[in-house]
Amino acid sequence: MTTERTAGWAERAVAEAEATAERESGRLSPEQQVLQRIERARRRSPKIRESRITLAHGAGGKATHSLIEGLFVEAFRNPTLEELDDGAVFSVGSSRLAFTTDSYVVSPLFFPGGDIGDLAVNGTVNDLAVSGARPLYLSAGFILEEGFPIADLRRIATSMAAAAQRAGVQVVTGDTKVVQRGKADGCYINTAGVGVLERPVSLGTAHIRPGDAVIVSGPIGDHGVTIMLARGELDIAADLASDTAALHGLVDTLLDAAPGVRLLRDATRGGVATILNEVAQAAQLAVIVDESSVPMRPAVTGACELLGIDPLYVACEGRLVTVVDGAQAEAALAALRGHPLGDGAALIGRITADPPGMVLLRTAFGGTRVVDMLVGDPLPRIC
Amino acid sequence: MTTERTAGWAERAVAEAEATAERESGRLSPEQQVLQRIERARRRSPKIRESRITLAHGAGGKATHSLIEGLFVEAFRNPTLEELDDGAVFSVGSSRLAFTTDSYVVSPLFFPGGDIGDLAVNGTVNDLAVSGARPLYLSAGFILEEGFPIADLRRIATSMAAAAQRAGVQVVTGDTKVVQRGKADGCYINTAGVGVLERPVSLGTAHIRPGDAVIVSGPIGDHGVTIMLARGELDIAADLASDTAALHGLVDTLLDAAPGVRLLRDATRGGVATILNEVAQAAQLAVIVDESSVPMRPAVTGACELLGIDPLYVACEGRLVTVVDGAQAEAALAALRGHPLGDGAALIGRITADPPGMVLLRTAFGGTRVVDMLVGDPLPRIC
Amino acid sequence: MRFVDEYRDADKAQALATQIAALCEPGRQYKFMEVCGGHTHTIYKHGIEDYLPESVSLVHGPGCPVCVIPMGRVDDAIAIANEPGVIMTAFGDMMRVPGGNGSFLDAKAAGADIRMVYSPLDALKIARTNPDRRVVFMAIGFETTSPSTAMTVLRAAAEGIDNFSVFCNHVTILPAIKAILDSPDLRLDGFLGPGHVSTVIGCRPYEFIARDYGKPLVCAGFEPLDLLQSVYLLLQQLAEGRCEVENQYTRVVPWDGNLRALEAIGQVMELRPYFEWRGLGFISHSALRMREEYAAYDAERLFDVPGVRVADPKACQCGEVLKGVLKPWECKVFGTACTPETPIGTCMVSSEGACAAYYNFGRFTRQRLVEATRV
Amino acid sequence: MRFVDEYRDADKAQALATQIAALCEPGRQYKFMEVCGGHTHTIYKHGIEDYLPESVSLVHGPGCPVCVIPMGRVDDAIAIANEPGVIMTAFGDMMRVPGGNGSFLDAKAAGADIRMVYSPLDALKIARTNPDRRVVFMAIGFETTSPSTAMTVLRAAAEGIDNFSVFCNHVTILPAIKAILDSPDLRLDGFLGPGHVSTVIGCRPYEFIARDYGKPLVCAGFEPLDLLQSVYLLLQQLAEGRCEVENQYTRVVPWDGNLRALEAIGQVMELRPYFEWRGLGFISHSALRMREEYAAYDAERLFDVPGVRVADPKACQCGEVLKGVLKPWECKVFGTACTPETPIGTCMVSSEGACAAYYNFGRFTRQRLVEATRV
Amino acid sequence: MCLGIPGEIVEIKAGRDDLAIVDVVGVRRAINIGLLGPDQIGIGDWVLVHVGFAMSKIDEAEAAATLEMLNGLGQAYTDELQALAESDIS
Amino acid sequence: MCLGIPGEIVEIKAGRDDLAIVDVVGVRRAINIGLLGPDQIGIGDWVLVHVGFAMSKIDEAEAAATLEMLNGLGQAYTDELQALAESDIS
Ligand code: SF4
Ligand code: SF4
Ligand SMILES: [Mg+2]
Ligand SMILES: [Mg+2]
Ligand SMILES: [Mg+2]
Ligand SMILES: [Mg+2]
Ligand SMILES: [Mg+2]
Ligand SMILES: [Mg+2]
Ligand SMILES: [Mg+2]
Ligand SMILES: [Mg+2]
Ligand SMILES: [Mg+2]
Ligand SMILES: [Mg+2]
Repeated sequence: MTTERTAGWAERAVAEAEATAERESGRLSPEQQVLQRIERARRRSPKIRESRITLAHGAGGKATHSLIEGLFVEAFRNPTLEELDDGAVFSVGSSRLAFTTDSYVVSPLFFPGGDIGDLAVNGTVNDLAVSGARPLYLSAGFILEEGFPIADLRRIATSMAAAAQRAGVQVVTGDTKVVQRGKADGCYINTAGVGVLERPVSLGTAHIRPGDAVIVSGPIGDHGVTIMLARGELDIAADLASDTAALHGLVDTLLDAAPGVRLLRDATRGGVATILNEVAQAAQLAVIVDESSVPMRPAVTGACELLGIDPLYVACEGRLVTVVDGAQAEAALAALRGHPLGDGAALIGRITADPPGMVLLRTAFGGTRVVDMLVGDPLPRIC
Repeated sequence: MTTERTAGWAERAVAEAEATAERESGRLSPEQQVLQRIERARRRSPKIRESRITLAHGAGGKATHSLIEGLFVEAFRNPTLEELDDGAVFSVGSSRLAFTTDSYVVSPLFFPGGDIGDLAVNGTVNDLAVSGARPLYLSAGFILEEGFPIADLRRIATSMAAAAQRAGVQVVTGDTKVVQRGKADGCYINTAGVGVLERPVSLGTAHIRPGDAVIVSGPIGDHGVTIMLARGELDIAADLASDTAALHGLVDTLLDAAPGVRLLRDATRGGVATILNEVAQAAQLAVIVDESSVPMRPAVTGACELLGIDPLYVACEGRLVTVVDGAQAEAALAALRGHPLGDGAALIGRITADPPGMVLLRTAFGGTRVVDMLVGDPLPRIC
Repeated sequence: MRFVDEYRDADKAQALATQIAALCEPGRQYKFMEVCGGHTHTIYKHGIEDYLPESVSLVHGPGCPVCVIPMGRVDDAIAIANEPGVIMTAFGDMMRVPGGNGSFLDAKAAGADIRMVYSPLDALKIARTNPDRRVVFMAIGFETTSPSTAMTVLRAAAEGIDNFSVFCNHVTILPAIKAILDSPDLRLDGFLGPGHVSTVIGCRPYEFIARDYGKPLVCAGFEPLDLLQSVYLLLQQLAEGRCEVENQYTRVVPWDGNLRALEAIGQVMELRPYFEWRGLGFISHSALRMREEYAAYDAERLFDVPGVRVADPKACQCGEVLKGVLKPWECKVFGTACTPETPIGTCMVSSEGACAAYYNFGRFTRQRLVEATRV
Repeated sequence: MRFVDEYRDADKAQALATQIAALCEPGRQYKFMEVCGGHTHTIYKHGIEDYLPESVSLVHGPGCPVCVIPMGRVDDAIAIANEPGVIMTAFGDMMRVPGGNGSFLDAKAAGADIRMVYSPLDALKIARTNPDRRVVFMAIGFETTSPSTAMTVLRAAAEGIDNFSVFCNHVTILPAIKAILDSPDLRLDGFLGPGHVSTVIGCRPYEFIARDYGKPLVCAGFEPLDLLQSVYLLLQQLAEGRCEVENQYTRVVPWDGNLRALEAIGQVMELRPYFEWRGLGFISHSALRMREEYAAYDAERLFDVPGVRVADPKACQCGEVLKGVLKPWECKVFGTACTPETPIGTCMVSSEGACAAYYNFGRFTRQRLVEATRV
Repeated sequence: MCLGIPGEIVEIKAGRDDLAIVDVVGVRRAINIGLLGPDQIGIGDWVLVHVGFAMSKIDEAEAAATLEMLNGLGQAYTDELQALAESDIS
Repeated sequence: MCLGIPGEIVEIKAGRDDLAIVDVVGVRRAINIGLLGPDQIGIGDWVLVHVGFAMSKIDEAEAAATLEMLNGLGQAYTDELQALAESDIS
């Protein structure tokens, strides 16, 4: 029996890095050299190293991005898709439309503050809203597990219908599949949504400038922590409820008050930190966040401390992150705070030029640190 | 120990039927009385008797219809949805759009003639095409099981991309979720599609008239039988391949040649028989089918005989069923036969006034019989 | 398909129909029972009755193996399926058969591991590949099917597979025919004999029907021309004043049956003293159980089953339908409480059941059907 | 949060920073090692270094319990997880730790049943509710964690749960500190002692560091002010020419530790003669194994494990980083071959590892970070 | 249920004289031929297949005879039609 | 990993003197207090929680003393600032 061997994957990673290493300029400081090396590694087209899908591929962090960019975008390549925005925007006739989809696989299906049904409506409505569209129509695709209680399905459909009515959208087409027991987890729902862009706003990371303000519409992490606790496996209880809500009305209010909105996102899987990293990397600007300004409920803080989780990466399902012309930050904040879904809004950061592509945090303690893309999977199936 | 009891559900069913029984008119013949009773029972709003989802709810037959009408339509009620067409049609600005969704849970994922990827593209393209729309954009929602080989996922994405290119559509937005091992079956895909209605045609069961012709675009059942055999559980082999194909080009050809097209359907889950029953019931007309005219490959016949399955209920994924003004039947047939995807087209039946709501078959043997909606689940997960 | 298509020829059918009509005595009504559910299915699937004159009617017999399973036995099977570690296997036809508390499909939805198989050998294969599970085969069927079950048990024994067992519900056709013949309100002119059962038992066992009850029997094949020809042969006997057992299905049925098959059954199974038939009640010596020697393969011995009889609802008139006293649609609950979706009586259970076949494929008078389809 | 927020006050930090600067001898460089990975995490998470003068640098020690697990032990654990019927349980931190052939996450994706738990008691609960499975707890951690494992084993024994076992990878901190102190190329001015380990072992065991190696040690808490104050206390000792073990974390750490916890460890576990630490190699008497008396709960005895050592790649310079000889970014593969996504060296494995903490939270010079965030 | 389908024996499994492959218009499946006896059956023979077992060998002569009888009945019918037609003409 | 969080004991489980409920700003979980001894701990006490076990009782006097020392250092700093400011004015 061999009693010692090497790890093939590690040897290959080293060899590969050496092979692709570029000569470093001698005039750079050691720090600059390292940063340059890291930048080069980060710029490399995303590579999927794993041979199998792991839970990390669904967590919204680096693995998800690698999968999307290295596999799906690679296969489907087209300019609309490559935007990788929350919704695709295109013109049909004289109208500009937004189109988006999400599947919902949350466990448990029912949780404080909502269920998979309203989540499935609100989530897709929100992706349309943050595309600047007025949400119009939804599709609903159900994948049901043999044995799923019909009473639960009725409850889910009822709450979808209520959420649709609140959001002013109609579920106009659908599909139902049943899979054998043990091939799903009760009920999965896909919704796709179509909306129409009626405002003249141009949203997108391309519009972001140094000096812009970063605003979040309310306390973060409620949804993710609620789901985590609702699973019961951690034996932790707290008085928390999901923040799931349709944000199109809040978006309307915001756009009325602050036409200088550069970008809208709903902070779902991957949380606020993931969105800010996407922003920084797409815009090649820095996002500087002030930790003490980030609104958070004490129970979210407590649960995250207990579990060693960073709340910046925890999902919300009813929180807007927006980048606004710095001059309109106050107007934007005031507008958000005047809306029931935005009364906890806060300015949490600013856009600066340097260091490009990075999110930095001014900690509540008065220190500074980097906030990078999430590696791994902090939370199981929260949407 | 009790050694005899009654079946509660059966006693209840009898009591319920008695309670809702209407007085029969004394002037009717015994046959008419029975038919009247049956009609009344059929007209009753669909009731879901089961307390749990069974595979029959996903089979496309009566249970599926009860679930859709008794639960989903009930919850989401709106005129567009209530059409229950393959795609929802609505106007945005000056354009008329079609919007549709389907989830694909086929097992196995790869099968002769295709895989879940091209199925997911073709199926949704077809639902747009049979709505009379030019398919434009697709969304793609993946639900992946932890452990799914990335090589398989790449293969699926590649064949989706190829199918999209063939169909002239773009996948512009997507979503990826990963569920724990044992909570899916490798890979489920939802696609939703948006298309634009550019032709002045009005399609729908409301346009169907006695004397119209019923045409199918090629041999039926190839897909369903291929999948059934590909599962390997039946130990049956045959030289068959799925008929999966995008039908929008064929639809174009048909509409050019025969503007008197009343209705288009793609014969998927539930097969040709299900579509014809939907037509008969919605139009309250009869469909009279000539069994010997229904095109079918010998191996499909053989497999169905061996397994005791009626091929009229077996799914296709690349076959059109169309109802055409009888006067244009020959033109429609000629046009379909001139297209590579329609070279096996055949006129299989006619619309008549009586008996309303029924599909009748003139058997190859020269007899007659009713072809009703499917009860139960003949085939496991074919799309 | 060879040996199939030749027997589905519409021209020959038309010719036969003329001959049949010619054989009918004017003013006389003829009632023939097709014993086998497979025949019932063929009759409706092909619309055979369209070729028969008004004066000839077919009565659908008790030979649907799925229909005759009493609800209590379904409950017993589900109780076994719910035991830890059990994989229940069954033919697809069994899945929707209701018991006192739902069907296999419902039990599966509620968590039992129940799998469809095409052959009992497939069930054995599942046992072979799941050594840590207990695999039970829900055996149903007449003499056509019981040899396959017996052969599978013998194979399991030969291979030493010890996690396979059979929940035996095999029935024998003759006692059921006899029960019908003994019914006081019966009026039949002859029988279409079950062709596939006869591949095993041959034609000789039917002789008592002609001899003791004075009813002719023609052992009939399953293609539509087979059935028409068999009707022709019955009418011919009646016209000629004969009363015999004849074999129309000679290409498949040997007069003496299949000895090997009978031996296999006899080796593994033995007659039960009595068994309940849904719709017909208890019939003596009408079913098979596993022999003591194969106790290790007998699910009835290996598992505790509730064994509670479930009575059919009072409204159910299956018994009368099975004996040919009532037509399916004459039953009060036909098409209302009792439909193929929610079959409350046995004849509505499978498409081989008289009521289900009539509901699915028939439902209209022949005349109306023929007129409607004459486009 | 009480006992938390008070120790995160920026104003007090500013005050401490001034005092710290005042204590530094002009021109002198100070290097202190925080032994514990939790400290490393706190330092970066809060940006504590922003309050330290250029002349004070912190060296990140070997106290990340996840990072020190050698790849071969991960392979062994995966081999156990792949045994039929096994449920492997582990803290979330373990899931991404690479072995010679991938991590727990990869093994899980490939079919192993591996579940995250918050506490070893949760693993025991899984064993209780899955009596037909064999539940193994992947035990890792220093003296902070080993009492919990020991208590869980004692509870399993008390309850007679026989399908629970522990794959013991507990390590002890002192031999690792000693190994670092014995390294010839080391240059350290003092230690920030591991506060939570000390709740169990107390402060007395550190005395040899001051006595035999002449390095002061301050047992430090985990809030940022705790760490700043501990640095202040170390600098004060140096300024005053003292060399002692001091306890900054008095609200939590009793000088004599937790006797009950030490007893629990001693009852269930015993020292191994040697154990491999990733990045540091084999260290004598540096880890625990299950005692013979608890063999029934010892996964290492219950399962056959490959026991193959997996060597770190040659390029890996973790040893130097752990001893404070190199800064993380001075390693040739830092940020290229070795990233938190694909950690080829131990210090990149968990966010408590020196390289990962630096990569995730640091990466820029303090000065650049501070300037950039001064919006 | 008592469904029986005619199929042609196209292969007998080596070393397992109770296993054969049947072909039904191009559809193939392994079946058990143990109920027929190993010598009774060969490649090219047609059998009736039920739940994976060959129940009976199809007797081609008998099949032909049945068809002939049907043809005969058909002939009688044709003759009659002819007679009718002729009588019509006459 | 060595993560330890202060929590307040809000309940001790009846009949299981090694089980207690801690509260961390409104978040509750059952923990094992067997490492501390049954008499040492009561409702209202604060403990350090690690992997579901209370590792140590938090000593409020010591906590106060530490804070006082920190305040003292802060005071020294404020004094210094003050001194600086005063020296400026003068
Ligand atoms: S309708 Fe139902 S209850 Fe009545 S005879 Fe037919 S099967 Fe029996
Ligand atoms: S970069 Fe990687 S290999 Fe190099 S010292 Fe850090 S962890 Fe070790
Ligand atoms: Mg979004
Ligand atoms: Mg989306
Ligand atoms: Mg979304
Ligand atoms: Mg659909
Ligand atoms: Mg989402
Ligand atoms: Mg369709
Ligand atoms: Mg659709
Ligand atoms: Mg479709
Ligand atoms: Mg998404
Ligand atoms: Mg489909």
